[in-house]
This record gives sequence, structure tokens and C-alpha cells, in this order.
Amino acid sequence: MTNVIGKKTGILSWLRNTPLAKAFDSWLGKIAGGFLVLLLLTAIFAPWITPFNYAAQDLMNGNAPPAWPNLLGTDQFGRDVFSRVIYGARTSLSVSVTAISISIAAGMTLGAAAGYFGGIFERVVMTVVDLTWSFPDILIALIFVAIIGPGLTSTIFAIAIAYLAQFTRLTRAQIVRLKRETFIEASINLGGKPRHILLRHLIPNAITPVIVIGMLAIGDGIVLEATLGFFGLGAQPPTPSWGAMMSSGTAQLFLSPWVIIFPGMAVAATVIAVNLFGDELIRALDIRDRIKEA
Amino acid sequence: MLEVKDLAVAFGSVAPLSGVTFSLAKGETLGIVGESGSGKSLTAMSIMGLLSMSDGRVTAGSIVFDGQELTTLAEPAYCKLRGGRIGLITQNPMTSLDPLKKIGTQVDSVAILHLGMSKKAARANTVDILATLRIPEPALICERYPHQMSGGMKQRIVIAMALAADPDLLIADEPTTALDVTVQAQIIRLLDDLVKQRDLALLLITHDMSVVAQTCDKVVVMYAGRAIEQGPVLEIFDDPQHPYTQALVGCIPRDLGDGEKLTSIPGTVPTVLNYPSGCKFHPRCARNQDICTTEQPELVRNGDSAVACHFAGAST
Amino acid sequence: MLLRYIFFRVLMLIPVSISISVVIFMIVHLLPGDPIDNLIRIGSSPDDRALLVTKYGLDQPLFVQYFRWLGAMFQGDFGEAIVLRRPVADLISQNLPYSLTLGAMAFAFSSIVGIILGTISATTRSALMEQFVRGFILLGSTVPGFWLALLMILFFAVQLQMFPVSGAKGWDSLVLPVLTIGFGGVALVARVTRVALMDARREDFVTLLHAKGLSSGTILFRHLMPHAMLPVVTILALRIGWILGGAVTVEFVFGRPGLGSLLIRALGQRDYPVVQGCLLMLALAVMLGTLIGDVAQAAMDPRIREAKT
Amino acid sequence: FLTSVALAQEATIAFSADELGATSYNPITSSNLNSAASLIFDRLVEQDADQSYHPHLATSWEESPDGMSWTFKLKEGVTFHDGTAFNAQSIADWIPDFAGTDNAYLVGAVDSIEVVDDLTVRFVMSRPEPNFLYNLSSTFMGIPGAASYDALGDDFGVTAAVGTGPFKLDRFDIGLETVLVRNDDYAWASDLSKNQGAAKIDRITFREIPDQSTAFLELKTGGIDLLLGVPTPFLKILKAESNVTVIQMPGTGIHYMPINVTAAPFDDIKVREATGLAINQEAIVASIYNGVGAPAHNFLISELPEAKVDPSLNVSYDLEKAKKLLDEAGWVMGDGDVRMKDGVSLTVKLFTQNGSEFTSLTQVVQAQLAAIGMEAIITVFDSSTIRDEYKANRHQLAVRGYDWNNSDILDWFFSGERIGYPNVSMWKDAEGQRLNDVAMKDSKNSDERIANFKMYHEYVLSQHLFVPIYQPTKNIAYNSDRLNVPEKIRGTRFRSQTVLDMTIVE
Amino acid sequence: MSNLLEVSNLSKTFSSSGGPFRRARTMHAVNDVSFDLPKGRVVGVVGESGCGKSTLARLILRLIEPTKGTLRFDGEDLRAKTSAQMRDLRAHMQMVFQDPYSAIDPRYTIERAVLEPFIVQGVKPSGGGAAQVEDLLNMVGLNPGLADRFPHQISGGQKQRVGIARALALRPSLLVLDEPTASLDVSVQAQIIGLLEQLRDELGLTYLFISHDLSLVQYFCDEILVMYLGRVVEVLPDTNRQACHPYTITLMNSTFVPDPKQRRVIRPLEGEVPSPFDLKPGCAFADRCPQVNEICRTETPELSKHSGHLVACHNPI
Ligand SMILES: Nc1ncnc2c1ncn2[C@@H]1O[C@H](COP(=O)(O)OP(=O)(O)OP(=O)(O)O)[C@@H](O)[C@H]1O
Ligand SMILES: Nc1ncnc2c1ncn2[C@@H]1O[C@H](COP(=O)(O)OP(=O)(O)OP(=O)(O)O)[C@@H](O)[C@H]1O
Ligand SMILES: [Mg+2]
Ligand SMILES: [Mg+2]
Repeated sequence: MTNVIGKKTGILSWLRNTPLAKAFDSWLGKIAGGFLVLLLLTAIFAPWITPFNYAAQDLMNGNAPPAWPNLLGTDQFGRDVFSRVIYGARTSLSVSVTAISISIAAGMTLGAAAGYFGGIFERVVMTVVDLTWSFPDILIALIFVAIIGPGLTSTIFAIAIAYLAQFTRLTRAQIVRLKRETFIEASINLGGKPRHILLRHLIPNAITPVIVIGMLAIGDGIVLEATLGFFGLGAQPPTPSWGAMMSSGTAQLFLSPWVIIFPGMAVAATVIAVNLFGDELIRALDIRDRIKEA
Repeated sequence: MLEVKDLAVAFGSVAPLSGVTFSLAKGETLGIVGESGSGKSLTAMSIMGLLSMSDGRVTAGSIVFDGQELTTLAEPAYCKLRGGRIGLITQNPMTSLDPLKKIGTQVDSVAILHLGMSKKAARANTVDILATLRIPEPALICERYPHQMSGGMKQRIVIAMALAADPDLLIADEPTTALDVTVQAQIIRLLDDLVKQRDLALLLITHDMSVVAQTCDKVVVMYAGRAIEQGPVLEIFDDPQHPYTQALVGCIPRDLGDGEKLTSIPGTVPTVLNYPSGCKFHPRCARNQDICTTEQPELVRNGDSAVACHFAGAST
Repeated sequence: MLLRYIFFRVLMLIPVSISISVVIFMIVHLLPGDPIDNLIRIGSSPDDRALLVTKYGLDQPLFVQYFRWLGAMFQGDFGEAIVLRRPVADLISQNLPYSLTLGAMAFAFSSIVGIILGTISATTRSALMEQFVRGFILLGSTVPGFWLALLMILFFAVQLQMFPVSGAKGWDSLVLPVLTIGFGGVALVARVTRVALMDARREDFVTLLHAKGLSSGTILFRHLMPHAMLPVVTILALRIGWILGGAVTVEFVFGRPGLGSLLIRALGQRDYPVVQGCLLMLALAVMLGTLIGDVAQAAMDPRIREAKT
Repeated sequence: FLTSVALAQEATIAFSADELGATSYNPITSSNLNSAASLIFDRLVEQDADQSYHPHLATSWEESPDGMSWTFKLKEGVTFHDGTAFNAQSIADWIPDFAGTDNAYLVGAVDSIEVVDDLTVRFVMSRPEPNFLYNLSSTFMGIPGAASYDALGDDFGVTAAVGTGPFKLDRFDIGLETVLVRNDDYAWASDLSKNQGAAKIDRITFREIPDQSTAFLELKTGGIDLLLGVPTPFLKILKAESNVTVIQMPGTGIHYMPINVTAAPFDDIKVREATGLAINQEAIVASIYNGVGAPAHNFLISELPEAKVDPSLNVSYDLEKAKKLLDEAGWVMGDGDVRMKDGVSLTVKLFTQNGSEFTSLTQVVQAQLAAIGMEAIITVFDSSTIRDEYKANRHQLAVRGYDWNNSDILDWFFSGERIGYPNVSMWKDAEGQRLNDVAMKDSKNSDERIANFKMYHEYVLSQHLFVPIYQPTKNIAYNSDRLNVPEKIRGTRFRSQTVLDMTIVE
Repeated sequence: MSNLLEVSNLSKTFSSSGGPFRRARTMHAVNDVSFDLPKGRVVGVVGESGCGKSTLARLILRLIEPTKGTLRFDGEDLRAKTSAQMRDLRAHMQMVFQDPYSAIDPRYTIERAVLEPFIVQGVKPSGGGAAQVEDLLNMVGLNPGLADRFPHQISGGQKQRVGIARALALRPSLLVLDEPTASLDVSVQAQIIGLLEQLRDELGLTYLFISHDLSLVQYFCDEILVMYLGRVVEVLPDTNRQACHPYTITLMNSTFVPDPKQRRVIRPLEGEVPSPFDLKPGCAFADRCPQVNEICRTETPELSKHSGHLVACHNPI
């Protein structure tokens, strides 16, 4: 009988076999994934890539249209839009990734606890979570920011709260499904303690779809961050974030459309790439059915 | 009535079915047996012309029903045939009915479509058939939804739909697999009676040799997408020619004398993706020779039966 | 059966509403800031302030304030806006129609177009068409709403001058907001319809429908669509709350009145009674949405109807 | 033809920026009134752009030499919208209604009212009030019809409003729009308008458009006919549009940066002074305001006589001096671009309120502070939260603005009685309080008042409690294909006198 | 011969949670079941789907708590054990599950799955992990080369062998087999049965063998319990014994004989196993029973000796 999986021949081949790599198989996956990798590199190496300091004002060169050396033009303070869009990637990505990570961590804990213990605890958690779920996320975020004040921290928590429900539901659904699986019963039957069951079986099996949905949610997080920024509630000036850039640009929509069009395009392109790549991941992992459970 | 010759089916580049040949006459029951994945359902789907639903197609061979070639039949004509002259009973009664529609409506639609009956007449017809199938209070049942019925009931409803337009050929694809023993007996009994009363041709697909033994006139044994042996039921059970059939007959637990053990076939059933070369059974076959690994044995006819083995008849 | 279900389902709303009212009340009192400050003007003294605080009952213990509020609510009295100085009910009834019109139009637009597009993409044999719809779905679910709104203003209102830039007068002022909300909605509905249809097509009973000799069209419209509509209805029902409250961005950009903008403004002014009133209305809409969704599901699916009673 | 004429007699005016958010057209109780209120109610006197006072419903007035009484002669034949006559009794019924309201201070010096005859009324004062005419010309002193005022109670100004103005309130949708219809009987305009009869326009819709760029685009695309409060950045393009005419009026307020004197390092007056010297008002006006408006160098608008202080006290840009002061204060340049003292870096909080104008300004201020080695961290708050921050004394610097064309604004912002809010500088000082009292209460007449306030103003300036930045202009833009608007706007703001002279282009 | 397992009056009821406006319903999944399992015997349990076979297995292994009744394993009262003691005891009583496809964690390699018993019990595998895995896989007739495969990379029959290997890892004395071949193909079923026979002979295991397939039980077991709706209705001490309970007889008549020469006219009973919710008093089989009379509808028959074995019927044949 032929060996279906290849022999272990080092890290490289292992990497090539990870689902992440498999998501790169199709051309769509390659484009979207490539874009995201590029974006990540850009965000990391922003200080070396940007031609100008993102905060440097040149008041006499305000609202300059795209031209050399301000490739994407300047905003009303004469700051270089190109440099700010690149730095904005840093803010937008890190805010969204941090927020979603917090959300996943909290959601998984809540969802796993609810699914594992069941009973009244589960009911209470799920009712509360469902309530936040059916409320528009922008409103949740706005109310949250109103409570703890503006700034990146509150934006992060607002986004985290807005998406908490999604991860809690997903995790719970997974755990509830897994609890019925024979291998859990088998493990209990072998003498597995609850800790073992939860940490070695339930959570490892539940984590993949949660991570993938988390990956997709990063896109939504970017949009929500941008929307909050548009309302002037995200990053505080002069820190550039895509949303904040567009909000300072609203008054300028007509004067200097490049100030809002380019960050907007950055958001749209990133979110589309995240979604496409997420879809490829879902396909590579074959977990569409599990995601639908929630 | 039904003549299948050298039928082959492909989904894209995978070819899970090939070289299937058999025939079936009026009033006859033909059993198709084989293990899971051996292509039994695909055969049924090909006859029903439903392969295109899952992007499959007939790549070779012919299916002639009542003198009509089906492989080239246009879709509208096929629609008339399906449910009209050929009825299908599917494997899993639990999921075979539309859960949103009442039982009555679902059965009525067949008669309305194929016999051009009015709604009222169709309902009367439905009630009639349900009564024949020994369903208590058929008129009441018509107003029920599928989830309100037990598995055995649902299977009868599915049979009722297959019968509603008074077909000539009934294809039953593992009609009892999902059911309990006592209910299985009821359903098999019912099918048996129907064949006798209505002079139907029944194509009974199953993986259970005991069911075949009790109900069929002829058997086709399938393995890995091919018909490997066929013939009258008595001959197949008494004197199986193909080593697979032999093992299959020996696999069944029955009252054996003390010390007698079940025959077991080593290895596993291949899947479409790893079909072996030559004779599909050779990796598990005791009689395996070089030729088996390279050459696909043809189905060789011998009187009423036929077998596809290079060493047919040789003893183990 | 269905009536019985609806009856129990409505009864269930009572405890939910009470817990929601507590949550809303708590949220509002977590907000920093003081509405009285918005009322004070040049020259007023601390005594004037104290007077106002007493007038609006803000000096009472929280639970007293809660029960007063709840008690009044049962009499249909949402209280008096502190900053806007008029019955909250008036404010809501002034803003709600705008939200409802916009919501209803956006809702209708996204359901109809979404279902049609979703069906096309799930059933079409033309790869081009399918890719087009998929691309549309992708765009619709990823492009930030406010950005789209700005671009539409720039193009349709400023360049082509086809529609007004802002405001809520006349049908033409509805077009761009409806398109903005609808774009996302259409994508969502189309995606759900598409997935649901493809799932429904894989169900076992579909084989049997084909075996009965039904044509593909009949199967699609009589059997698959009702199934596919189950999740679509759920999503749409949930969107009712979303559209009413989540339209803030669109209301903001298009300068439209509405429940969302009223809420945001009241939030900024710490006008507690208004914030409470708006949140309550939205919660009500959300609950109504889930109720409608559940009832519609029960009406469509006998299994649910039975399991839940 | 007829309908087109009828349509043509309508105009749509939009409020943006500082005229938003009126909750009622009740001039007595409301704390926020917009220009539409000036069309519904008339005042006794009007103030012109040159700060002079003109008769309106009063034909003449006389202040007693000791300042303890004011006698007004009233115009004859004036009627309220509900048909009742306007006379001395209307005044007597009106003033007591202020008691206990937010606006009571406007008539705080009035002791009682005497009806001398039908058209003569006397205000008996409890102390001299040199500012009385200013108060009377305020929008809040628009005169409501007493009968209707009593009858409607809380609904006055919401569901209906009765005044003597050239327009009647037709509909008021709070936060959205106000529809006014012409008062056909109107014949008692002030001499600030050429047209002494009824208005030329039948119907005016006032829309509130919070987003400035939206308002701008509405004007550009013909959605509105006139825009009050055009954001300065848009002036340039608007001027380039052939069908849009822009009118600039002198501003009535100042943008400034209060400094919290209790929060280190600003407890050191040298640091405060240095902060002031870092702000380049001229550069700000030239850049983000496109040269429109004026740099502000002290706390009052330049039109007020109290603004003409000793030039050495005015705050102007001087980078070198600022750096020197900080050096003296012990804040020396560290390794980075931020000054240090005792291991602490010169990093301060810079608060502002959301709304695009202030956030832009704040960012420039931030950049300018960076030039003297002060790192300012911006936080943008909403208007309620920021007040909490002030009251909790959590702030250091803030960028804010006020709109008030009278020197008593000094009292409002620097009185020790209002520490935290609105005295954001948190300044309490015995000498300051003394000067405040003198200016507010002891001024016998207008000249004395001016002198007192000037003294107070100069003292405030010497303490470096804030940094003046900008005096905006009030910008009005209108669609000249639709409207004719007088070239020169009379009065300090856009009010009924301008609307009376406006006509629709045929 | 001593009894390895003694079960007496074991019952389990499930109650469907009544919602706020819903009536709660109780279901007797296992109802008053008593039997002994002597060391080294193979006792079979047959019955139709839903009659409580799996529930019985879970109760015996204390994977769920009985509602009442006692359980003795090797003379010790199982129900008195704490969960820690129970965990230690699990090494001695193991189970092979009905569905091999979900019996192994999909994220575990075969090796890890087989080693799991050692890890959770905190036992060092003798001769080291790899050697132990090889031994166990060899024992169940699997190629040790499969050790680093994942479950989805092997066939159902192979999975079931892994399940057996894992159950045997800690050398249990009792093995409960819950329909171990139900989801396998006939040819593979024969392999598994063969393996079980071989293991019993080699290791001296005691089996409780659960199946719905009467002919399989008759082939494999020494003693047969027939269950109907949660109750044991007949205990056949050996496979040649003539059944007396009408239900057992029905079951036998419903089973097809795999021989075309022995065709007989099938006379199936009408009706199906009724809902186990809210059982009526009397014999649960009364509605379908050809022998039914008055008493059957009012009194529940107890197990009592009839023609040499235990039957729960008022009118045994
Ligand atoms: N849509 C499809 N695409 C690809 N392969 C398919 C498709 N449908 C069936 N097959 C393959 O065809 C082979 C035969 O399948 P078929 O359903 O006919 O088996 P069967 O004998 O009916 O098995 P069972 O007893 O499990 O029903 C299987 O190996 C299956 O993987
Ligand atoms: N955890 C549970 N909660 C509620 N009901 C249960 C539970 N487990 C089993 N049941 C019910 O108890 C009855 C007996 O179930 P059990 O699984 O023991 O049957 P079984 O004889 O093993 O059937 P099968 O042959 O289908 O495996 C069934 O009606 C089942 O629905
Ligand atoms: Mg099949
Ligand atoms: Mg079971």
C-alpha cells in the first residue's frame, strides 16, 4: 500500500503541508495571500518604506494633488498621504488583529465554558451574547467608546466586544457538537479528567474554525475601526489610521478627494484580500459545514 | 424490460463505474449486491438519468428500457419516464421526503404530473395506495408532515410515491438498510407482494445477502464499480464462481457447526481513488496471479450466469 | 398550532424585555458626563444647577430612578428629554418614520435583489455570470459603508446631480442611502441564499423529487426555494434591528434624521432619557425581528412549529 | 406659470457649525437659539456691525444719568402673529418671565417695569447696567406674545411660537428643519433693512446640516440656496463657482487654547508664556484658514474696545523667546526632540472636542508645540465627556472656541466661581476676582465699563492663562442664481434685517 | 465460575427538559435490568434501535449515572466509587464503540490515540511508547506502519481495530462491545468478529457484546439477553435454546436466512417499537403481541423461569 502522506523531510515540507500553505494553492489564494503578506511587510517596515514622516506638516503644501514626490498627494496639513496610508496599515492592522485576538480569547473561553458546563450558566451566557449579537456592531462600539472614552484602547475593546458573540457562539457550537462525538466518550472511558478532555480534545478540535473565522473577522474589524475613525473615535491625531484619515478627509471630500479615496481603497483591498484568503483557507481545511453551525 | 450493457460512468476524471451488464424482465426481481462504494447506487442513478444532478455522465454502454434507449433520451422525455414508468425507492427514508410539505401533497404530485389527475382524484389515488401499503388511517396521514412519522412509515410513503403513477419498473436502493429488523421484514414483504400483485419488475439494491437470498430471482454481484458475477440466485449461493462472491457468502454469520468460523476477506474495500489495476479484487484474492494484476477479466457468460474472473470455477 | 406558537413566543418576550430594560438602564448610567451641563449657560449659579438635578430626578438612588422609568414606560411615557426638553416619545415618533422608510426600502431592496442574485449564482451554468455575482457579493460585504456613501455622493450627487446630496425630503433623497445600505444587504442576502440553495440541492429528498419526474424549475421554485428561504428569513429578520440602528453611518453621511442619529446625538449630550428611549426602541426592534424571524420559520417549517410548543 | 412663481418664492437656508442644535424657539428659556429665531421675534433694539445700536420695536430710549432707569418709547401699530397688539404692557408681561431661567442674567439688573403709557415703558434698575442695550439686542430678548406664551406653556417655541417678526413659525422638526412663512402684515422693520414692509420671500426652510462638507456640497449642487457658516477651507472653491457669492462678516468669537494653571508644568508661568509664544497665529490663518479671518492675539474680538490692550500684553509668535523661557524654567532639550527636566519629559495632554474645525486646528497646534520641544498628545472628546475631564481637573491644554461679542465673556471664563467649567484655566486669583467684580457690577456707564473690563482683560493676559489663536469670520454663501442678498450685511449676525432685504431671482 | 459483573435493577430515565411552557417528559431508556456476567463468558444483548442497548453499556461503565440499581464489578460496588477511584478502575473495563468513524480524535495520530490510555492513566507503557504501540497494533492485526497516520487516512475496519487496540492497551478484564461492526461492510465485519474471537481466546477476556443483529449474536455469544423498550424480556442461556417470548420469536422470524433454498413466507408483525416516552402500564409489547390478553395491558411481567430460562411474559409460548 502506498504511503498517502509524504515522509517527514524537514520543516519546509511540513510548512508546505500546513493548511495555510494549502490556501495558496489556487490563483485567487496566491493573489490574496500575496497581497496580505506584502501588506504585513509594509506595515512592519513602514519607517523604512515611507518617504516622509507621517506627522510632518507642511502647511504651505496642503491639499496637493498626487504628484512627485507626494505620490498620493497631501492632506490639509501638507502631510504625505502615501506615508500615512502605509503607517495607517500599521494602526488598522494592529488594532484589528489585537481586537480580534482578544475577542477570540474571550469568546473561546466563554463559549467553551458554556458548551462544556451547559445548564443555567450556558443559558445566561448565550442570552447575553445573543443580545450583543443582534445589536448593530457600530452601535455597540459607539456606546462603548462613549463609556470609556476615545482612543485606540477603547476602539480595540469596542471591536472586541462587537465580535465577542460570534466567537462565543461558534466555539460553543463546536464544543456541543464535539461533546457528542464518540472519541470524547472514549477518552472519558479511558479515565480522562475534565482538564484532559477540554484541553486535549475539545479545544484543539474547536479551534480551527474559530481561528479561520477570526481571520475573516479581521477584515470586519478593519472596517469597524475605519468607521469609528470616521466618526473621529479611533486613533487620535496625528496617528494615522485608515478610518481617521478618511474622517479628516470628509470635510475635504471635494477639495482633495485623494485624502479619502486612497485610504478607502486600502481598506477595501485589504478586506477583500482577507475575505478571499479566508475562503481559500476554509476550502483548504474543509470546514465549511462546521462554520455554519453557529 | 430493462437491458443494461457495458455501462460506464465518470465524474470528471474519476470513473467509479464500468462494465455493468444485466437485464431484467417483467415480474422479475433482480438483486444487486455489493459493499459500500461498489457502485450500486450509481447504477440506479444512471437508469434514472439522474447523474447530471451531481455532474456525472454515462461514458459508455447502453440502457434500454422497454425498447427505448435511455442514455440519449432528452430531459423532458426522461421526466415523463421518471416517476411515471420507473419508480425509485431511496436508501434513507428519514431524509427522503421534503420536510416542509405535507405527506399527501408530496404523494399527490406524482399522479397529478404523470396521470394528469385533478387534485381531488390524485388524493383519492393516494389514499388508495396508502391503504394498499397497510398504512392505518391513510386520509389522516395525508395531512401529516414527514417528521411526525416513524422510519417504517416514511419508507412506505416513499414506496407509495414510487407506485402512485403505476410504474412498470421499480428500483429500490437499499430500501431497508436504515430500518430495524422487524420493520425491514415488513417492507421486504410489502415489496414482494407488490411485485406479485402488479407484475412489476423490481431492481432491488442491497448489501445484505440474506435479503437477496429471500427475495430475488437473479443477482448481480458488484465489486469496485464492476459487475463481477451474476446469475439465478440459487446458483450464486450454491456455487459461486468468483472468489469474492464465495467469500461474501461465507462472511454471513449463520448457524454454523461448532468450531466453524466465518470466512473473512483480508484487506479493505478499495475506493475510486485507489482502484487497483487489472482485476479490482486481486489484492485481496487468494487466487491472485500475475495476470490478475494487469488484465481486467471480462464478464464471461455461461448459460444464465456470468462471471468476471480469470480463474472462474477453480476452487480455493 | 401556529397561533399557539406565536402566543408562547410573545409571552417569552416579557422576561427578555425586563432584562433588556435593566441592561439598557445600566449602560446609560455607566456613561460619563452629565446632561445638566448641557443646559447650563452663562451666568447660572450652582443653585440653578441643583434645581435642575432635582427636577430631572437625577439625585435619586439608581434603583428608584429605574423603577420610576420602568413604571412610566408601562404607561407609554418614555420620559422627558433633558437637553432636548420635550417628551422622548415625541422625539422618537419624529425620527422613527425616517428610519422606518429607509429601513423598509433598504430591506425590500436587499431582499429582492439579494434573493434574485443569490438564486442566479447558485443555479446559473454560466461561469461568467457566477463570477460576476460572486464578485459583487464580495465587494458588497467588504467595502465600508461610509466610504461607499461618500463615493456615491461624489459621483451621483455632485458630478451627475441626479440625487440630492443630503436630507430626507422626497423620494429622490432615499435613493443613495437605500443603495448604500442595500449594497451590503444585497451581498449578505445573496450569499446566504446562494449557500442555502446549494445546500438544499444536496439534500437527499431532492433526488427523490427528480425521481418523481418533476422538472428542475418546479423543484427549484416549489421545493428548494422554501428551504433556502429558511436561513434567509432568519438573517433578514435579524437585520431589522440592524437596519434601524445600524444605519447611523448612512444617516450621518447623508444628514438624514433617524433613530440611530438621534441616539448618537443624545449619547453625545448625555441625554439619558433619550438614550434609554432609543436603545429600548432598538432592542424592541431587535426582539421584534427575532420574533418575526422565529414565527416565519415556524410558519414555513412544521418541524420547528412542533419542536417549540 | 403660477406654480413656478409660487415655487420661486421659497428659499432654503442651511445652518451649519455653530448654529446647530436649537431645541426650542422659546427665547426666554432656551439656551441655544439660531438665526431663525430672529425672524420670528423682534427686539427693542438692534446692534449693527459697528457695534452701534439702532431702534427697532423701540423708537427711542433714554438712560437716566445715574443709570438707575431706562425709558423706552415703543413703535405704534405693531401686532403679534396672533393679532394681539404690541404695547408697553407686552414688555411688562414679558420681563418677569425670565425669573428663574437660564437667561435671567440678561435682565438681572432690572428691578421692576413701569408702564408709563401705552407706548412708553420704563425699566427700573437695581444697579447701573451699561451693558443693557447689548443685552436687549440679543436674540434671547426677542419679544414673545404674552397671551400665547402663557397659554402654550412648555410647548411655546416647539409646536408654535408667536412674536412680532417678519416670519411666522410653520413647523419645527427638532434637529432637522424649521419652516417659516411670511408675516404679511409686517411693517415695522428696523432701519438696518431697506425694506420696511413684509418680506419678499414667502416661505423659508431652515435645514440643520451637521456635516460641513455635506452643507457645502448641498450649496454647490443647488440643494440649498444659502449657507450660514461656510467652513473656511471651502471659501476658495466657493468663490471660484460662478453662481455662488460669498459674504464675509466679522466674527463674533475667538478660537483659543486655555492652559490649566494648576497642572504641572503649567503651574510655572514661564512655561505658560513660552507655550503662548510657540503658537504662530499668522501661519495658522494663512494655511488652514486660507488667509480668511484674523489672527487673535488676546481674548476678545478685535471689534470690541476692550480688545485694544497694551500691545506688549498681546500674545504673538516668538520661537526664540519661547525656547529661552523654557531653558530658564529648567526645561532643557533632551536627546530626542522633547525637553526634559528632572528626568521628566515635557509631554502634555492636549484635549479638544470633536467637530472637524477644532481637530484640524489642534493638529497644527500640536506641530507648533513640537517646535519648542513640547510633546502634545491629542485626545478628541465629545462635548459631554470633555466637560467631565475639565471638572475632574484631568486636562492640561485644550483647543476650544467661544462665540460672544461682549467683554463679559471674560467673567464667564475666568471667574473664580466657575473653576473647572467653564473656567478651564482653573484660575483663581484675588486680584483677578477684584477686577472682575469691579467690571461686572461697579461700572456706572459704558465708558467706565470699557475701562474696567480693559483692566481686567490686561490682568488676565499678564497671567498667561490661555493662548489666543484665531478670530474666524462668519461666512455666508448663497446661490446667486436663486437669491439676491444685500452686498453688505447689517448687524453683527445674519438676522431678520438681511432676510427682509433678500429677494428671489426671477 | 465467579461473576465479573453483576447488574441488578439497573434503571435510567431521561427527562426531556420542559421549557417554560412545555411539559417535561420522562423516558425509561433502561428499565430494571438485572443480569450477571461470569468471567470469560460472552454475553450478547440484542434489541431494536432505541431499546436502550447503548445506554446499558454506558451505565455499566458509569459514563452516565444510573437512576437506580446496583453495579458490582469484580465484587466491588461501582456506584460507591469516587470519580478518582472510578478513573483507576476504568483500566479494567473498556468499551469498543458503535461508530469507529468518530471514535478517534481526528487530530490524533494512530500512535497518539493508542497511547492515550497510558497518558490519561499516568502509566508508563512497558517497553516504551513506540514498542507498546507496535505490540498493540500487531495484536489487532494492523500494520505498525500506520502509526503515524491520521484517522481519516485509514479505513473504517482499520479504525475499529485501532479502537480495539486502544481498549486493550491497559489489559482490561471486561470489554463492552457496542455494535462494533454495525457500520462496517460485511467482509470487514467478519474480520473484526474473527479478531474478537482470537483475542478472547488469547487474553481470556470477558465480553458484553451488543448488537441488533440476532444472527451475529447467535453466532458469537454464549448467552443472549433480548431487550425491548429498556427491559430485558428474555435471557437465553445458550444459543440453541428455544425462545419463549413472543418478541424474541418475532425477531427470529424477521431475520432473513441467507439461503435461497430455505425461503419461507415472511409473516412480519405489524407496528414498530413504540415511543419510549411516558410508557403505559403493562407489557410494553402488548400492542404488537399476537398472544395479548387482559393482564398484559395492566401488569408488567417480571422475569421468571420458564422452560428452563428467564422470560418476562404472561403467556410465554
Ligand atoms: N458525485 C460523485 N462524484 C464523484 N464520485 C462519486 C460521486 N457519487 C458517487 N461517487 C463514487 O462512486 C462510487 C460508487 O458509489 P455508489 O453510491 O454507487 O456506491 P453504493 O454501492 O451505492 O454504496 P453504499 O452502499 O454506500 O450506498 C463511490 O466510490 C463514490 O465515491
Ligand atoms: N443522553 C440522552 N438523553 C436523552 N435521551 C437519550 C440519551 N441517550 C439515549 N437516549 C434515548 O434512550 C433511548 C435508548 O437509546 P440507546 O442509545 O441506548 O439505544 P440503542 O439500543 O443503543 O439504539 P441503537 O441501536 O440505535 O444504537 C433512545 O430512545 C434514545 O433516544
Ligand atoms: Mg448507495
Ligand atoms: Mg446504540
